[in-house]
Amino acid sequence: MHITLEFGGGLELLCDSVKIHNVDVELKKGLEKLTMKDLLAWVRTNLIKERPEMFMKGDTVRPGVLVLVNDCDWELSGQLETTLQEKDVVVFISTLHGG
Amino acid sequence: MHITLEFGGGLELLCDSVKIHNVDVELKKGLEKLTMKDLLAWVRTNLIKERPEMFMKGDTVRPGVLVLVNDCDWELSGQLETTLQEKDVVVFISTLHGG
Amino acid sequence: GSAPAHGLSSDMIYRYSRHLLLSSFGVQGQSKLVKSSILVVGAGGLGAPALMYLAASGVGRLGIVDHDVVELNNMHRQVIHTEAFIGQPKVKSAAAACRSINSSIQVVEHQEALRTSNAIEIMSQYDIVVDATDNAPSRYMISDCCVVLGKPLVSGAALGLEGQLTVYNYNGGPCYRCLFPTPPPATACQRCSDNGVLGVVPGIVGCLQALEAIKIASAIGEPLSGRMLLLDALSARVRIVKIRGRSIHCEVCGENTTFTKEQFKNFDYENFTQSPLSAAPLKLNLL
Amino acid sequence: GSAPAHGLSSDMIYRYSRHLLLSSFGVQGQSKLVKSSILVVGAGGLGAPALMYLAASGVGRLGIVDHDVVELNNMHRQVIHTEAFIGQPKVKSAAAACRSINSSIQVVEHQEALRTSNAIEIMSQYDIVVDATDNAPSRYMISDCCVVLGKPLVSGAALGLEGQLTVYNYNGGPCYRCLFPTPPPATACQRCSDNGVLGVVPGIVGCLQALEAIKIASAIGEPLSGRMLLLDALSARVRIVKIRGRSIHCEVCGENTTFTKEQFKNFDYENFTQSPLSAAPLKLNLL
Ligand SMILES: [Zn+2]
Ligand SMILES: [Zn+2]
Repeated sequence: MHITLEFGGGLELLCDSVKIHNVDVELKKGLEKLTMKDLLAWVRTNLIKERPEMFMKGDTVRPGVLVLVNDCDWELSGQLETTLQEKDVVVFISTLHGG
Repeated sequence: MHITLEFGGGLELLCDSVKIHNVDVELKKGLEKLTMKDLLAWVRTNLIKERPEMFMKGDTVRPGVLVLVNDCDWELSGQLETTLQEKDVVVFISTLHGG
Repeated sequence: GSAPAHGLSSDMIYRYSRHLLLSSFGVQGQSKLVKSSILVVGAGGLGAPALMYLAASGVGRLGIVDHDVVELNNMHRQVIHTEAFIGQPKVKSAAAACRSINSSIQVVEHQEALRTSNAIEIMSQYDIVVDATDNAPSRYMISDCCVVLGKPLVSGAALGLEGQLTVYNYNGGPCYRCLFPTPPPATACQRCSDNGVLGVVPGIVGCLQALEAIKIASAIGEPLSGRMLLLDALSARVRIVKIRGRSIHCEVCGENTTFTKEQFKNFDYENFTQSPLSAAPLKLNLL
Repeated sequence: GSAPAHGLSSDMIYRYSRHLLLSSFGVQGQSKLVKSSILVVGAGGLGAPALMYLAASGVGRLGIVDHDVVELNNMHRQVIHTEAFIGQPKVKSAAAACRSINSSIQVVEHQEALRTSNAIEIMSQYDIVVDATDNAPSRYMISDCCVVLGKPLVSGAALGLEGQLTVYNYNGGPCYRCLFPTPPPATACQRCSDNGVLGVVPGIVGCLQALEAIKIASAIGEPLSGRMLLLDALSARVRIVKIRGRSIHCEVCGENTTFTKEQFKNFDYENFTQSPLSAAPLKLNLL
């Protein structure tokens, strides 16, 4: 499944400072859908090059990271249970505090 | 066919100051596609309430109006010949000169 | 004779004529703005443009809170301050600039750090709060205090080449804690002083904060509540995303909250976020 | 000893430390900025923030063109000017403000209207041009002159509660005439002076113009060329759209163009657009 992943607010530093990743995520055998839970595990394994604790805590993102599926907070679509569609755009962005 | 139309840069004043119009445009009998040329005629008839010369000149938009189909200049998709799809977003925006 | 109901003198009518001409703003919008009061917390990178545009627009009473002094390494982004004010309190410098732009408004100087001990007293004097601070504990503290006092909060942030903006606690919308119930690890709380910021990025965000505060004060348009603006200056991209609404489980604004003014006063935000309210001095060893 | 290759004094290293800390900007970006020159045409609503942020950021030579004087009814949006300068030339007022923010840069005052007779001489002294004017003939004139001289043009506009921004004539991208080969009818050319503008809207656009000029001068990121940013302040929406590229048929920058400096000097932009280069005084009869 083709997904566009974007990292911002400093999270791009965890994946070679590349902000936009166009990726193909294979569905696990026997499964027909890809959830955000599956995607997070995939990102953790395939994209995060350093300090994974700055991206995840337990099986979800660390506090202070907003997750957006097609420009919409994943809280509104079921968080980890959100089902992804072909060509979805998923954004991980760390909240900023500077001024 | 369901189309979202947006007017900006002052053009909304020609349609009761409403910027966003969600409309259903019926295809002409015998035709299978809707082009920008058809849509302009439809807008001219159904939405423009005053000073149509501020919106169109001849069978196209007047100079100084940008037309965007799904956030892309219609010059890149064939101008009047652009074929529209269900749920397309068409923006008409007048260029501003103020500062 | 009695003053007209719109409260605008003939000087004001001339000064704000371009606002009055606007059909979607007009006399009514300006009149509301002149009667409104706005507090800007922080006279730094975000506060600089926010304060200048709020002063220029005619906000009736404009408060500034800051405890810092102007330094040369602020000047690349804090355009409200001039070199002549280096070493002077930022509040004094910013207030002088606001008054020089618009002598018809009231500018109030709060030359102190905002803390749980003074936040309620200061913030309760204003209709709207603009968070232009630079650290996580201040952001939690200001949002919590806005919830306790029932004030809308225009929140901006900038770091590096990115900016973020939203309106909290407005008209039933979410508060900062609804979005971020648990503070991020202290190592994720980067500051401009440690990580750098392109000066014009907080400029853009601060202007957008002024816009949202003006919209709320004058009751025009749709404020950026329940939505967040994300700016990526390097690629010139702007994303406006839909965020969650008020959380019924929120510890501060939720249905079963017991968070009171008293609890606010005793809450330890530095301990909660494991991060200090004031930035440490810069250690630059680049070249 | 000889100066370091980056051209930054120790004072500059301290002043710009938050820029130098940025990995995507750094010493290289600052060094390019300090060696660059930028001309801002118009010290009004767009020019005010653009000039302040360009000065603060450390552009080496900053030029200002304007023939107008500061008026009280400019103050709601032209935050670079203070009440003390009412009646004084905007160029003098803006230059004084830029110098007070950053005494280490060179600020050049061009106290005159930009016209075909002086545009080539003035604009050829700068690397980048920022169009912060308020009328259609000036926009055509500035773009054409940028094409003739091969300069990138950062173009912003604001009216009412809307703003527009793009970069013309950059790296093979389109010029103003590629987009608008035929001028709009004069009745469509609204000015702030006739139709009003919310002061902070040109503030946002002017900051974005400064950002794009800084990106071009320091060779970082992706400038907004071939794209246009559309801001709707009332609904807090931003759209960044893809626009056409350079037109091979463009009369000024196209393949078979014969547009020369000589033709530029003789071109009548007021007649072409049926619109004057300078705004008429405001006639306000609102209340
Ligand atoms: Zn809450
Ligand atoms: Zn061209």
